[in-house]
Amino acid sequence: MTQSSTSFNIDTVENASTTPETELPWAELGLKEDEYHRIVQILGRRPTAAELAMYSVMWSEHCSYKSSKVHLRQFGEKVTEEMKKDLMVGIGENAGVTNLGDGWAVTFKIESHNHPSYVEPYQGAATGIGGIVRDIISMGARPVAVMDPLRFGDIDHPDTKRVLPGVVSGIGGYGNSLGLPNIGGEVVFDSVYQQNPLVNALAVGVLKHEDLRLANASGVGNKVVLFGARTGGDGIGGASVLASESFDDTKPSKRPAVQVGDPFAEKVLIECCLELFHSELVEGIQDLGAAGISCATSELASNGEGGMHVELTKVLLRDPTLTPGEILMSESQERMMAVVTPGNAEAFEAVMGKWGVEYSWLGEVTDTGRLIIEWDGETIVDVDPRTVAHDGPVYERPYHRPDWQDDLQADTFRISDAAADLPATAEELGEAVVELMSSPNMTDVSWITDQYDRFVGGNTALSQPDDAGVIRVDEETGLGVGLATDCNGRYAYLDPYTGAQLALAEAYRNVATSGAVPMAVSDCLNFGSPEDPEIMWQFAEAVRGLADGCKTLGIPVTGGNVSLYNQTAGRAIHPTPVVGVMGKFDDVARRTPSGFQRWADGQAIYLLGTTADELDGSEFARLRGHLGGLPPKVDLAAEKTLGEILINASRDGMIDSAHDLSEGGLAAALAEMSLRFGVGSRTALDELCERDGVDPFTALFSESQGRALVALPRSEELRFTDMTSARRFPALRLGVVDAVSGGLEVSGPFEGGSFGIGLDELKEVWSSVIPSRFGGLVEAEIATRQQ
Amino acid sequence: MTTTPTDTPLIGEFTAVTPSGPLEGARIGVITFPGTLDDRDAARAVRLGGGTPVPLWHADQSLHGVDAVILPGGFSYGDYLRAGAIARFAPVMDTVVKEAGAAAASSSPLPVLGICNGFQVLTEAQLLPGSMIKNDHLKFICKDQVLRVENTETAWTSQFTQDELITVPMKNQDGQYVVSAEELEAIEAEGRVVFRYVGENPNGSRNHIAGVTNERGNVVGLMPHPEHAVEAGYGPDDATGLREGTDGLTIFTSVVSSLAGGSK
Amino acid sequence: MPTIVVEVMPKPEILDPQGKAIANALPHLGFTGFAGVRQGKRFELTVEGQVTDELLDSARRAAAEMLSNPVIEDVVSVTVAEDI
Amino acid sequence: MPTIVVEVMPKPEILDPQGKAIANALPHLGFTGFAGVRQGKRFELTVEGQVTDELLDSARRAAAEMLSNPVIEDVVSVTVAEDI
Ligand SMILES: Nc1ncnc2c1ncn2[C@@H]1O[C@H](COP(=O)(O)OP(=O)(O)O)[C@@H](O)[C@H]1O
Ligand SMILES: [Mg+2]
Repeated sequence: MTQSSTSFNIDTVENASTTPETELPWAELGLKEDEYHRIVQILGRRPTAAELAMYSVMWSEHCSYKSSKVHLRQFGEKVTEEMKKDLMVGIGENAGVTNLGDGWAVTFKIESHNHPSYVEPYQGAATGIGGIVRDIISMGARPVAVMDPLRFGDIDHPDTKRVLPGVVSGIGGYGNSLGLPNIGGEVVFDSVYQQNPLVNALAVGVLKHEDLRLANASGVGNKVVLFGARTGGDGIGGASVLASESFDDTKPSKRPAVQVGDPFAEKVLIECCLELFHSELVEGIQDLGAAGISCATSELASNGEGGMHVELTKVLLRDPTLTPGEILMSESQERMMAVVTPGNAEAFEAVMGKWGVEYSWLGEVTDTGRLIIEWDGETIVDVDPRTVAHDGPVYERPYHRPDWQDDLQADTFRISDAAADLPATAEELGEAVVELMSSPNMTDVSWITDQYDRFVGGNTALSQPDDAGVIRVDEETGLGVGLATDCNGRYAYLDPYTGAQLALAEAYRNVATSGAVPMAVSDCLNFGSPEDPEIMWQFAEAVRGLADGCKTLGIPVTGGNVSLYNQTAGRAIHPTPVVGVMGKFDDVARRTPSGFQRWADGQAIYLLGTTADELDGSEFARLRGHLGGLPPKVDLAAEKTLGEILINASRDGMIDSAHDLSEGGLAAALAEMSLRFGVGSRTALDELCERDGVDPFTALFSESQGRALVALPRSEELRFTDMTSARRFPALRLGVVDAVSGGLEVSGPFEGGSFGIGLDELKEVWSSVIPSRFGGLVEAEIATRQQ
Repeated sequence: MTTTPTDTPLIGEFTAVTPSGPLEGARIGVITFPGTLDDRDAARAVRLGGGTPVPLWHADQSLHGVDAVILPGGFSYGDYLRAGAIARFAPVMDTVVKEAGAAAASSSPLPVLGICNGFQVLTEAQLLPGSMIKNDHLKFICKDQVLRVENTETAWTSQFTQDELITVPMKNQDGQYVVSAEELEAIEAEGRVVFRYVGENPNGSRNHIAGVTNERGNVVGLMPHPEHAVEAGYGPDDATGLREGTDGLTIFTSVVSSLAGGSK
Repeated sequence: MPTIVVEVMPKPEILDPQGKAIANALPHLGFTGFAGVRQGKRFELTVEGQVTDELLDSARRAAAEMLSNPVIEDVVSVTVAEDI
Repeated sequence: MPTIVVEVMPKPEILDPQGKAIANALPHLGFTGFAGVRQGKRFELTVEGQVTDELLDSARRAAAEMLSNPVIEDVVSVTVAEDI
């Protein structure tokens, strides 16, 4: 493409030195005055327009973590040597890498694309998948699966009708086209997410140890290449604030308001990168996400020998009117930057040719310690790359516990009006179970997940609705991984420290329930504005809780993402620290499914763990319109023991299904295990109520942690209970699987003695919640959004 | 430039079932277009079926002497324009059309199976009648699908019994099979419907058609994915449990044995 | 039946992956000389009876509010074609 | 840049699920009076320099052979628009 460099008023370094008085639009670019002065101080002169562009995007909250950094350090500090033993790459790189053994490693990470998905649901969600997958590729890994933790406003709010279908088809449209099975996620509805939906995306990849690549530019004289899609005005905003850079008469052309993803380009990029890794053609590699070329050049340079020289006119453009500053800031998708030895350049070009990927050689690695960017031979950037990539501002934002927190915690469910008329008789309890299962947060999400490919790749051993997504890594040995993401924002709102640990505990428990040994954590911290000291307190508490929790469980945080400013008109979302846990299977054939098996008639059902009166923040309380009190207690030692039991039971083939207890408590877990394959059960609450001193209502709906249900053949009962008693872990035989009755029958010390719910009837209400909202009209919406 | 892909799968090797005896001689090509997704899965299925998968590259005209060809699923060229529309112009397709199409000189023309996107490519290339449009509900849908095998004469279905019911995963957005009234009549009259959806029509396809064959019976298109139902633990659910279904494997053992049996 | 034709194109500054893929494929098929391709949509709304001003106005609003996504697309034209 | 516009519509006898869904939704959004909707495609092929007869011919062939599938679609028109 022909590009003219003459239509810009090129602000060179020389020019900057001689025109110190020139005003630059630093405020419009989001920099604070003192930040701008620091840049001037670092450079010893005013920045050029291009330098200002780089610093402004790299020092943004999103790229610099300036509000969160001081807290996130704990993830590194609260790590023991023992926790690090399988960690090949920790926090700081594009994604953490964990050793799986047998020469295999796994990398995974969660990221948010919240605001873009609110503006344009389809493309926002699609490019969210695209971005996280590129992080995974840049570690040298083959991406093998994605997950999508989602949160929307009230299910009946009109805006949810606009946002949800678009987000879901965007995630499907992009992920399906990449050939990545979707193995799980979350769907939560709560009015606090209206106007601030949370679209988080997790990607997981696998690699052989020798394929590991890092983002650094080493080897003086090595060449720097940009490849993939062309650079357009994406992410710069509707109008260019750097318009002052342009002095020709034609108005600067419009810049896109949103980014459109090209999943085909990304799929080709994946295969192309894997071939590069396999043929050992790249020394270092970096994906281009937020802050595009600014980020890639400054990070590669500062992680390597420290110097790089780039000629910016070499960048292939989609929009020839882009100014140098805009090129540096552009967030166009589906691009990568790599460092290649001169000797490999030809082979590199051959791989590009084979896959039909465009590329351009931009410059080379130097030993000057400077990042020099030229425009047609004139120097427009001359900086120490560390000052751009790593020395951004760090804020110790003030924080304090909200004054209302005490009142909130004092307002428990039991003393509230919501507890006035609790179900107590057989009939009332039965109705309450049905009501619970038709809550939007408990309902069948297959209307959503059926839009995602779960088979592609042929290695998916578990996916929704099981507790964890499970992927086989090695086809010969069955070595594999299980992953789950979780967070209950209501718990975190009641107590952010505990809430974060509960998110961790649940994800850990889900992974262990499937039979995998938990190994590593990635998190996506979604919060309101850090400039509000109360929100900042929520953030600080959540991070502290998560870091402490990881230390207790002995699994390190390997990476993650922070999303702040999720608030509108002063109304913030619940603190939502989404936690993803990855665990390992020696052989995924051992994975434990969550549903009662069709052939399991008569198997014994055991409840593991203890039930206390813990309804604050529960799904049942939500149904009654109440939120207050303290979240369930967290006992990570108990979670660990429970995990060991579930993992051993899976490894030794003792149990045939298992499901953890979380939202909705025992009632939900029993119903879900039955709904999976339409296999019923007969259970009795008497012993449980007596042992734990709870009433039948509490037994069914309390959300006490550290619990799971398992079903096992009678021949295994003795071995199993020996194992639980050896660990002094409470295990109670609750009843049996009933594959004949087609119903859920529960008896206990309540009026009427027992209630039964037909599975057909239950399934009907449980599975119609989402389709009844998002049918018809929505299809037309989808129609016009499709190609 | 030689363009046969050299990459070995990074996710382990294909499950090791060493082909033996006469079967191992069945070499089945699996074409990769840019954007193809299920090529590894198809190759694995061939191997599990006892044959030898041979990777074929879209830009290479040569079929490297394979005995049969599979066009796997995916989103070739992003399914942009129309599903399969750009892929059908690939150089390898010229050879496929030559060796498998109506004008193929051989008395036993090349067996070709197009799965999902591969089926769409075959209709775009007019090796098979009709075309595929968006599902009537417009959404991408991934589910376990029951099919009836109605034609057991093709190389790909010879080991099924007539009207056998099988369950294989289905996953697509443009899976609604349409064809002109006259052609539909001909297809039905000549018994060229190979697979039919059982139960509720999942996408609005004419006459519930899930798979068809050409007049000579060597080219078969199938919308659902048999290659995702070849290994217990990773397939569709069946009566024995979660993901245990392997009904799709018979497609691959069929072709391997009909090649070995000298029907080619 | 009289028909109102609505034409919608991706905004010029927005990436059009479909157009790009087509543009890349054309030369391979021997169609050279095209600098770029963009793909949009064409809707035909049929009308029973006559196309009144009111109906045309309604079509214009439908084009802006439903048939196009204003964030990434422009309505190129809304015209009446008597005899399609 | 001069542009060649190619318009493609689904054949009348072929079901058009997208058009149908839109037609069903229109009245719910208050757009009444439309008997049916069909959704097709519009391509803009830009040309550097002039649109020669040769190029227009090439566009016509591309429209027939690639931009449309004759089994399900008709090429409605191939026209030159000088100033898009
Ligand atoms: N957006 C989604 N995408 C894919 N899978 C999902 C999504 N939301 C929920 N799931 C899956 O549905 C199942 C139930 O979800 P959830 O109730 O949140 O599980 P749990 O309580 O065990 O964490 C899980 O398998 C989960 O992975
Ligand atoms: Mg769970």
